[in-house]
Parts: sequence; structure tokens; C-alpha cells
Amino acid sequence: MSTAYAQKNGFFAGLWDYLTTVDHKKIAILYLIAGGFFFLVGGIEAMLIRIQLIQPDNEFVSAGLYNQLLTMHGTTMIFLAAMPLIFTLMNIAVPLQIGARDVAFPFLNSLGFWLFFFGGVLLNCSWFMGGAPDAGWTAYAPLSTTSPGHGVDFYVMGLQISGAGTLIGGINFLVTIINMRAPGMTYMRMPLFTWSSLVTSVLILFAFPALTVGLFLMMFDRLFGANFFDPSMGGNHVIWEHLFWIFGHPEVYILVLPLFGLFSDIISTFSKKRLFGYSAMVFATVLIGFLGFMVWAHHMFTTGLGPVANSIFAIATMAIAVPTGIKIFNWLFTMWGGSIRMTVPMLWTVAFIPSFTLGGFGGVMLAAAAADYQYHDTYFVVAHFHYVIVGGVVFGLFAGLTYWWPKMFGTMLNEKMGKLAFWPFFVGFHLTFFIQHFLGLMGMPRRYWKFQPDQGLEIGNLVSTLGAFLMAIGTIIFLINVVMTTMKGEKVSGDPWDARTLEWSIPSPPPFYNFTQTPLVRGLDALWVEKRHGNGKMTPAEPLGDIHMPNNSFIPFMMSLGLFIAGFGFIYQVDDSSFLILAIAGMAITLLSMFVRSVKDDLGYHIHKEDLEKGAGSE
Amino acid sequence: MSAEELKQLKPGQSPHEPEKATLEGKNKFLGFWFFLGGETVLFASLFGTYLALKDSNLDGKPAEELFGLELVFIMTMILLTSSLTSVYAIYHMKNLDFQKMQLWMGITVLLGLSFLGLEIFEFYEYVHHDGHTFTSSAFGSAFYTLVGFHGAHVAFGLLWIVTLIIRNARRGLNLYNAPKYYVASLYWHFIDVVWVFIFTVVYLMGKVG
Amino acid sequence: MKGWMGKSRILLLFSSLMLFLAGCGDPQLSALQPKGEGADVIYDLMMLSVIIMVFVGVVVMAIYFFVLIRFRQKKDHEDYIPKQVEGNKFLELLWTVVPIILLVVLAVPTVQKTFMLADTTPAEDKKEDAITIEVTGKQYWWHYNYKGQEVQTSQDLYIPTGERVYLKLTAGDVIHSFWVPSVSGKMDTNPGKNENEMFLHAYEEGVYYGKCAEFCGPSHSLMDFKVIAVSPEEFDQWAEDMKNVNTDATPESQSAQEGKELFKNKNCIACHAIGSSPAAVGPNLTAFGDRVQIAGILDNNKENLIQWLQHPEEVKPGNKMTGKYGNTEAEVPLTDDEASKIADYLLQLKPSEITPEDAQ
Amino acid sequence: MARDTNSTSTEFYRKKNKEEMKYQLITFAAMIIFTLVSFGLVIGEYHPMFTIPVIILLACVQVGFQLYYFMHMNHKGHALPALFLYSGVFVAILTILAMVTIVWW
Ligand code: HEA
Ligand code: HEA
Ligand SMILES: [Cu+2]
Repeated sequence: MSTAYAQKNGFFAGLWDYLTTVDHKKIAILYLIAGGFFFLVGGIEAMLIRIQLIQPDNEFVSAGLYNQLLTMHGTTMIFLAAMPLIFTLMNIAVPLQIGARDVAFPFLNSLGFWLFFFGGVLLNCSWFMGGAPDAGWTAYAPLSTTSPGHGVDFYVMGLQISGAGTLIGGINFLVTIINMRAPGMTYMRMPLFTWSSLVTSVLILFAFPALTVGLFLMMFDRLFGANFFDPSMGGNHVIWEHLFWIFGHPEVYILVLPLFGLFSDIISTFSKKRLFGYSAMVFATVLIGFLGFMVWAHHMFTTGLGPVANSIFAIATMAIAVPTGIKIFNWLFTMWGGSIRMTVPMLWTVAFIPSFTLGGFGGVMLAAAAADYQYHDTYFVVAHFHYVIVGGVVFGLFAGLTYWWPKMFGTMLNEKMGKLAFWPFFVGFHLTFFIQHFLGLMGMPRRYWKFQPDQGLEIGNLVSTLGAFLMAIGTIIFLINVVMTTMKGEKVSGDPWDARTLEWSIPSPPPFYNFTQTPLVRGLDALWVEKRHGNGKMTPAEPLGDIHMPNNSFIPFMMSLGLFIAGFGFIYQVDDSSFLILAIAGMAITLLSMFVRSVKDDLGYHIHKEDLEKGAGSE
Repeated sequence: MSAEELKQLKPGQSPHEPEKATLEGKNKFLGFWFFLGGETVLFASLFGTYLALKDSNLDGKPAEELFGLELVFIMTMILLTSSLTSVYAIYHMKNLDFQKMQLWMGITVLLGLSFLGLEIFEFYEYVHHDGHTFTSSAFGSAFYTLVGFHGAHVAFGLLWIVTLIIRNARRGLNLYNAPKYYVASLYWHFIDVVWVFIFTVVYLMGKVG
Repeated sequence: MKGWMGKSRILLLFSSLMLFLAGCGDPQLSALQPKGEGADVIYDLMMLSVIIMVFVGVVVMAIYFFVLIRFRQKKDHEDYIPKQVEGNKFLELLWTVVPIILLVVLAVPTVQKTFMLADTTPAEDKKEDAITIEVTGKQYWWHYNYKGQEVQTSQDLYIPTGERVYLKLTAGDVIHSFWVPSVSGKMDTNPGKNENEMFLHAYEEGVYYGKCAEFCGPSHSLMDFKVIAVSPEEFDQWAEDMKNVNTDATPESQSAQEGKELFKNKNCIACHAIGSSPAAVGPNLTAFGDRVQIAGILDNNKENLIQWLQHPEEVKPGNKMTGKYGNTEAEVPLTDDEASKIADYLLQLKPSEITPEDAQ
Repeated sequence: MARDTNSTSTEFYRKKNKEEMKYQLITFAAMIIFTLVSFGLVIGEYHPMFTIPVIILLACVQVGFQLYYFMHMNHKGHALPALFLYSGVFVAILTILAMVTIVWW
């Protein structure tokens, strides 16, 4: 076992390594590849949507296909692109920022990834197996429960599996952040990205079970004849709406909070100042998370809950503007008096502030329940959430990937190209979505395959589509940048940004055990403290000693594969009960893998002190 | 540390909290409690759904007529007792007395099995005597889903504990498996916690009407 | 870098473009040109929120641009280390309290208007003659039942101006949402027991466009309807005419008479009622000749009607009429001749003197 | 791991565990009694407005016993489990409240 960390070569060895890895840095790369791929898929779906809406009465895609495209666009972007890309950032940065050798449960980390991956693949298989889900990403019953074909079944099974992965990931980061911090890394010295990852994980923990239950009920209704949402059998579709949004609203903060944290780190780094109002920022993050659970019904103002419920949820929703505002102003005042370097990550961050603020304003306008009777289910809502999601989450992902790219790959994305990608994306973004506010108010509902001519909606839709093309250009330039950087392969130092936090105190990319010696943290912005008041290096908290590492494992892959197979079985047993065999076989693979995992001792291995001195594993 | 973890622990030795003596154990302990926090929301969603649909029985029997309390009472007593027996198991674990721990875990499993058997019998009766099925009305769907989810938890818990008992029968207690036993017992208690609400909210309140 | 100048120019361009667009929008459709009580009340709330947002936005952007211009790293200042400020109690309190105040200013009218719009019991003195209409949304059309009046129609909703008309909303299949932007906000129509209520109150006569706002299937975007607001006198006459419609009247032209027979023989009548009868499988066709549009989206002329009768799937994908009438074996369920005759029959169904033309 | 074979300390923990076991037994007895009372109230057919709140209260107390004694939440080192459990309970209550109030109208 002691040779496990010897370099293996060859493509298949490399592939096997990635299939079995439990190293958080490699899992980050897996999330990046899969999430990036799904982002492109979701983006292409978005482009098709926009092309269909370029002119009134367009026949570019059929009605049925349009509904599949819009459903898959929303679902893919939220669950298969944004979430995993956020997990990329969390995986690469959180353990390093707190001075840990890995996450608390490396095995579960890998399991989380593979569940997400197979869930996503299952969902997208629907395209090739008779049609994708077509009831919107919100899958409101009874439209979803009565949707013909198997599209919605794929939605249910795919999200169930990938949702389980997310939940596991959330618990993992919680325990990691709580239990694995280096000596001296108190809660109030954690970088904001770590803090917001902590809060996000809490949201995942409490929000996803509601989705799990909702999906089970829908699965039972569609596949096993239950009647939860069927009014003629005493069911009630409002239950689905509640369950979906009890999950769904926290979900949008799950998406944006980690990036709030990231922006805090980036602004502080590139302004050369500590974060203004650190403790207020932490407090605001927690408060947003807390309030996030009490506002879900703002998506249901027109469902008919009555004025009392609507008013309560309207006020609770508005309250979230306060902690968010605290954040906006603290960011501005971090830059105030600083020395701002406009690098590419900073550029995305600086663009985020006004974009997100605008999106937030849209949110507060929506929160005014009475007014939402006009906005709801129109392009005003589409405009709002793309402003916060693209302007907050996607900008953040571009910023974060550029920022941590050197940590992940040891190479630096080209700055010029980065700016070249930024501008078309930024301009295109505003062109696409700003005008949609007005489209909505001028009477264009969302999820419309066609709009009618001569109703004053032409110009707005045309502008919106043109903007989307600009975004595509920006994305493509970013991709070219990635390819060129990888081909050049110029190595950079451990700290290319002159940054402040722990992850920059070790080489890029880090050795697989991260820290040769666990560092001693002496203040907020641990590395900065050493740069200003020490010799620029972290002081070790322990003498050089053996390092205990977990073993790689193929079991997570197998467990997820089993569920993937079972998924098909459950879906198709409606047509032919012999498919139940597939379901049973799949479940058996999963259970058997679990069984193997629990009876086989997994004690890991040690890297010996002597090897560390020789520099084992550092590339 | 790894080889050390497998060293058998004997009565009279330290540590007195073997489940939390290693970092892995501490992680497991914390992670599992968090998981239970999530499970709380999961069951709340099921309870909520049940409460919303409990009167949607269409032409089927309403809850008052359907439920009998004798069986539920017996099941409750069995499950409560099994909670106590697993407490005994952990008590002996803390004294590093492996044999007794295994014994009490075994008793817990037997009680769990009889609970599950009675539950299956109960469902059978409902389906065959009362025509109360999963598909007969929204009430049926909600009832079987809530109680069935609990039953599935029981079944999974049994598989888990049995695996632990058999796997470790020969090698005794050590720092590697102590957290596993501890966490399994937490899980078992949680199942009991859920049952307390099920017998109160579903059966007793159903009977009251 | 000159990027920032570029950016502010873009923003300027935007805002002027937006102002131009805001004035536009179809007056029969736009929520920005309220023509009824609900839309009006909401428009005020919208404007209040816009004012608050503009105020906050100006403050944020002012600080933002100042910071970005003033505190960029200067050339030869790469080594400059700014003061590491921890925070500022006063400022932090300021940007906590001011937003709270602004939100209270927004929240109070929000609550007020939410309750006001939910008030669907007629005032005491209007109780007797308040008009209540049961609205049912179905894939992909709308049905209206004027309670206590024995009048049922589909698609075109006639209401009197100058008073609140009360709606009770349900759905026959999946959720829909009833939205007439220029008159009032939307409300979902739920299948099952959860009936919703709202009111319409049009200030002026007019034909207002209504749309389905809850995703309901392939033809969700084609589920348009019209609200036709006429003067109270005209409305009374309309209701009277509708009540007394003679469903057995023989059409004048030969072709329409044959059309009437075909309407029975080709199975149309199985789903469509003519005359006041409860919500059936398909829209009620009593006043079909006066419809503003066919199927909600096509101009009302014979050519379009024949197109609809022969190829409904091309007009409204996923509709429930396809395959239920005429020759179900054939590629086209009705021959050109049959379709033409049925069209003639339907287009002469004009039982009332009150038509959309009167709503001007 | 510091290996402490000091027998007096072991004795001390043994005693402590035993002491605790006594409380566990009392807890168990209380739980059984609560259950009996709950069933009794229902069988006795008292007024539902009385019965329902009481049996729910009894269930909550009983669950509290499980959590604090059987699951050791009364021990130290359980601050975070408690925090997360109660956060879960908070979301749980919101969910159930919504389901019983704003699902039918
Ligand atoms: C990252 C995702 C994200 C984020 C962060 C938000 C943030 C907010 N959202 Fe949004 N929202 C979505 C994603 C998101 N939303 C999505 C995906 C949907 C639609 C789902 C669907 O139907 O498909 C949606 C829909 C949605 C609705 C339902 C609309 C409808 O369907 O009718 C509402 C209604 O209240 C709402 C409100 C808000 C509010 C008040 C915020 C607040 O958090 C915003 C707070 C921020 C600010 C206000 C700006 C900064 C603050 C200041 C500068 C301080 C001073 C400000 C004031 C005093 C106003 N959102
Ligand atoms: C993370 C979330 C996310 C993101 C990032 C986006 C990004 C985009 N979204 Fe969307 N969107 C949603 C989440 C998201 N969206 C959701 C939840 C819905 C609601 C769905 C529903 O109603 O159910 C929705 C709905 C939605 C609609 C409304 C559809 C309707 O109601 O009918 C529209 C319309 O304009 C739209 C457009 C866009 C556009 C133009 C982008 C752009 O920003 C995309 C930019 C990316 C690209 C343009 C990719 C470019 C890639 C290439 C060009 C490929 C190159 C190829 C190779 C190298 C192979 N989205
Ligand atoms: Cu929300």
C-alpha cells in the first residue's frame, strides 16, 4: 500500500485514477468537466429558445420541442451546471482555505460526484428515448403527472439521484468545515468563501429533503398509481407547489451564497484590503440563509393562498433585501480606499455588483404580493432570475474559475483573452435580460412557444435574442482561452495573485496531501498576516510526520451506476413489468456495493516522513 | 493510527468513549447528527402531506373506522423497548464489554423484526379486508407512503445492524467499528422518534377524528 | 482602462432605449397602461417600488463609480499597502436602517393592496345585482358561466364597464392562470376544490387581450381570450339576447343549413354546445360569429375557420379536438366542402346585436 | 491515542455509566407511561379539543426524552447536533404548518 502514491502513467491508468479518486482536488476537476459540459448543453438549449423567439409566430421548433427545451434548459442549468460548478469551487478551495488535508469523508465526496453525474446523464438520456421532460423545471402537477411519454419520469429519477449526491456533498462540507480546521483557524477567521460554503451546506441539508419527498410523491403518482396530486382521487396539486418551493427557494440562495463568499475574497484580495465589516458579512450570510426558509410562498402569490399568507410571505421576502444590502455596501467599502487591481476575476466581480443589485431590485418588486399578480409567470420574472443567476452565479463562476485556475491546474488563464471573453458576455447579458422586464409588463407571459404579431413584443424579443448571441461569443472565447492555456502549459507559482488566504501558501497545483505540515493560523487572512508580520510563509503547527491518506475506491462509481440502471427499470416497468428486473438488478448492484463498503475495512495508507522530505507527490 | 484502530478493546481499558476517540469517529458522529437533521425535514414533509390528505378517503373507510389500536399499541411497545435495548448495547460499549453489546444489539434486531412483521400484517389486513390500498384514494397513498417510509427505515436499520453484528463478531470492539455501532444506535433511536409521532398523529389522532 | 467609460455609455444607451419602449406596448395588452381598477392599483404600487429602487440604485451606483475611478491602483504604486479598515459602526448601522425604512414604506401599501384585491364580496348595496361569473380554464380555451343568468359562453368574456364583476376560477384539467394585463392582475385556476376568486373592473369600453399565464401544455402560448367591456345597458341587452337565443333557428343560406346538419353528423355537437348549457368538452359556440378571433389566435374569417376545422393540430398543437370528429380515418377529417359548409353555419351564429364593435 | 489504563479512572467511568443507565431506565418508564396515557385518552373518548393537544404534547415530551437521554443530547459536545436538529425542527414546523393551513381553501 505504501506505493499507492507512486506516479502511474498511461491514459487508462489516468482514467482509472479519476474513476476511483477520493482526492478533493481531482473531484473538483471532475465536477468542472461534467458541470462545464452541462453548462454548454444548457446554453445551447437557451440559444435554441432565443432563436425560436427571434420573431413572432416563428416555426423554428415545434411546440412540444420548445417545452422540452425550456424545461431542460432550466433543469440542466440549475441542477447540472450551476450546482456542480459551485461544488467545483467548494472542493478546490474549502479544504485548502481551512488548512485541511482533505474533506471529512473523501469516500462520500466521490459518491456525491458520481450520483450527481449519473443522475444528470439519466436525465439527459430522455432526449434519445422518446422525449425530454416538458412540464417546466418546476414540474407543476397535474401538468407533470399527466404529461404523456416518459419525459417527466426521467426528470423525477434523474433529479432524485443527483439530489442525493448533492445532499451527501452538503453534509460532507459541513463536517469538513466544522471538524477539519487547522489550529488557529477559528470560525471568525475563516475566509468568507468557507463561511458561505458552510451556510450553503446547511441550506442543502434542510432544503433537499423536501425535494426528495416531492419527487417520491411524483414518482409514486406517475409510476405506481398513487393519487397525491390527482384532484379526482382526492389529491391536491398545491402540495407539490409547496414542497417544490420549500426546496426551491433555499435552492436559489444555495446557488448564490458561495459566490457571495467568493466575491468577498476576490474584492479583498484585489483591493489589498481586509474585508470591510467582516463580522457583519458573516452575520448577513447566516441571516440570508435563515430567512431563505421563510419566503417560499412568494412563488405562489397567484395560487390563491389568500391575502393573509400572501402578506406574510411578502414581508418576509422583502426582509432579505436588508442583509443583501449590507453585503453590497460592505463590498463597496472594501474597495473604498483600496488599491484596486482590475484583473479578470476582479472584472467579473465588479460587473457583478450592479448586475446583481438590479436583479435584487427586481426581486423586491416581485415580493410586493399585489404587484406580483401582474409580474408572475411573465418575462419580468425571467428577467429577474437571470439577472441574479447569470449576473450573480454565472459571473461568479467565471470569476472563481479564473481565480482558482492556477490552484487547480498550475497554469494561468490568459488575462487579455479573459477580458475579451468578458465584454461580449457582459454586454450580451444586459441586452438579453434587461429588456425582458418590459416584455413581461407589456404582456408577454413566460414559457411561451410563440408570441403573436402586432402586440408590441417584436423589438424586445429581437434585442433579447441578439444579446444571447453575444453571450455565446463570450463563452466561446472563454473556452478558447482554456484550451490555449492548457496547451501552452506555462507553470505559475503558488501565489500568482499575491493573495491573502491559506490556499495560496502551498504550490500550484498542491501536492495530493495538500499541506506537508498543517499550518498554524494566526489571524484573519492567514497568509496576509504572515506576509505583513512574518516571513511570508505559514508557520507549521506540527512537526514533520507521517501523513494518513484514504484509499481510492471504485465503489462510489458502482453504487451510482446501480441507481442509474435501476432508474431505467423504474421508468419502463410501467410499459412492461419485466423491466422490474432491471430495477431490482440495479438496486442489487447498489446495495451490494454498499455492503462491500461496510464489511471491507478501509484504513487508508501512510506517506512516510522520509518520503515527504524527498518531496513525494509534489509535482 | 490505522493499525492501532483495529486493536481490540477490552473491559477495563480506555477510552471510555470509543466512538469519538478518532477523528474519523468524530466526523462520523457529527455527520450523522446532521443527517438526522435532514431526515427531520424529510419526515416533516411526509407528515405534512399526510395531514393535508388524511380526509381525502373518497368512498373508502375513514381513519376512525379503519384503524384498530391493539396492534398499534403492541407495535409501539415493541419499538420503544427496542430503543431501550439499544441503549443497553451502547452502555456496554462504553464499558468496552463487546459480548454484552452484541447480545443487546441482537435483541434489538429481534424486536425490530417483530415490529416489521406486525406492520406487514397490518398492511395486509387493510388491503384485503378494508380495501384500503395505495391507489384507492389520496388518503391511501399518503398513509402508505408515510408509514411505509418509516417501515423502510426500520428494514434498512435492521440490515445495517445485522451486518455490523456479523462482520465484527470475531474481532470484537475496536476504535474503527465503535463509531459504526454508535451511529447505528442513533439511527435506531431516530426511527423510534419518528414512530412516536406516527402513532400519535396517524393512529391516535386518526381515531379521535 | 477606458472600459468604464464604455460601460456607462452602454448604460445610457440602454436607459434611453428603455424609455422609448416603455411608452409602447399594446394598449389592449400592456400592464403599463392600466384600463381597469386592478391594473391601476397595481400600477401605483409598481411605480412606488420603482421610485424606491431608483433611489437606492442611484446611491449604490454613485459610490460604485466613485470607488472604481478613485481607487484604482496607480502606476508606480504597486507596493502601496492601503489601510486595513475593519469596519465602521455608523456606516453599517446606516445601511441597515435606511433599507429597513424603505422596505416598510413599500410593505405597508403592499399589504393594503393585497387585501384590497382579495376583497371579493360585493358591497352591501350591490349584493343583489353584482355579476358573478364562473370561469373554467381548459386546455386550451376558456368557459364562462354567468351565475343566475342562464348564460354560458366561451372565449370572449363580455362584462359591463364601471362596476366590479366577480369571477370564480377553476380549471378542468391542469392549472391555468387568468390574466388580462390591462384590466387586472392574474389569478390561477386550480383543478379540484381550490376555487379562486377575483374581480374585474374595466373603466372604459374596449376589447382587452387576455392570456393564460400558467404553463399548461404545448399550446399554452395560444390560449388567448378576450374581455369585451361594454356599457352596462349594452351588457344587459347582450345578456338578454344570449338568454333568449333560439338554438333551433334555421340558418338563412342553403350552405349554412347543410352546415348545421354536418355539425350534428360529423360529431361536432358531441363536444360543442350551442345555446346556454354547462361547460362541455369543447367551447360553447353560441355567439361564434361574433368572436374576435378563432381559437383565440386567428382572425375571424372563413378561410381561417376552414384551416382550423381541417388542421387543428397545426393551429394549436396538443388541442383536445384533433381526432374526435369527422372522418377520423382520413388524413383531413372534413372535406373542403364539408368544412366550408360548417364554417358558413358557425359564422352566421350571431345571436346578439351587441358585438365587439360596440366596445369602442 | 493516550492509553490510560489507570483503573481508578475506569472505575469512575463505570460508575458514571451505571448512574446514567439508571436515568435511562427511568426515562423508559416515563415513556411507557406517556404512551399508556395517550392511548388511554383516545380509548376513553374524551373531547378531541382536549385529547389532541395533550397527546401531541406527550409525544413531544417523549421524543425529548429519547433525544436527551437515549441519544445523549444531554452530554457535552452535543451543541452542534442540537443546533442542527433544532434547525431541522424549525423547517419541519414551517412545512407542516403550511401543509395544514394553506393547502385547501
Ligand atoms: C440566485 C438566485 C436568486 C436570488 C439571489 C434571488 C433573490 C431574490 N428573489 Fe428571486 N427568483 C429566482 C432566483 C433568485 N432570486 C428564481 C430562479 C426565480 C423563479 C423561479 C421560477 O419560477 O422558475 C425567482 C423568483 C422570485 C419571485 C417569484 C416571482 C414570481 O414567480 O412571481 C420573487 C417574489 O418575491 C423573488 C424575490 C426575490 C427577492 C426579494 C430576492 C432578494 O434576495 C434580492 C435581494 C437583493 C437586493 C434587494 C439588492 C441589493 C440590496 C440593496 C442595495 C439594499 C437596499 C435595497 C432595498 C431597500 C430594496 N424571486
Ligand atoms: C443557472 C441557471 C441559468 C442560466 C445560467 C441561464 C442562462 C440563460 N438563459 Fe435561462 N432559465 C433558467 C436558468 C438559467 N438560465 C431557468 C431556471 C429557467 C426557467 C425554466 C422554466 O420555465 O421551467 C430559464 C428560462 C429561460 C428563458 C425563458 C423561456 C421561457 O419561459 O419560455 C429564456 C429565454 O430567453 C432563457 C434564456 C437564457 C439565456 C439566453 C441564457 C444565457 O446566459 C446562456 C449563456 C450560455 C451560452 C450561450 C452557452 C454558449 C455555448 C455555446 C455557444 C456552445 C459552444 C459549443 C461547443 C463548444 C460544443 N432562460
Ligand atoms: Cu424565491
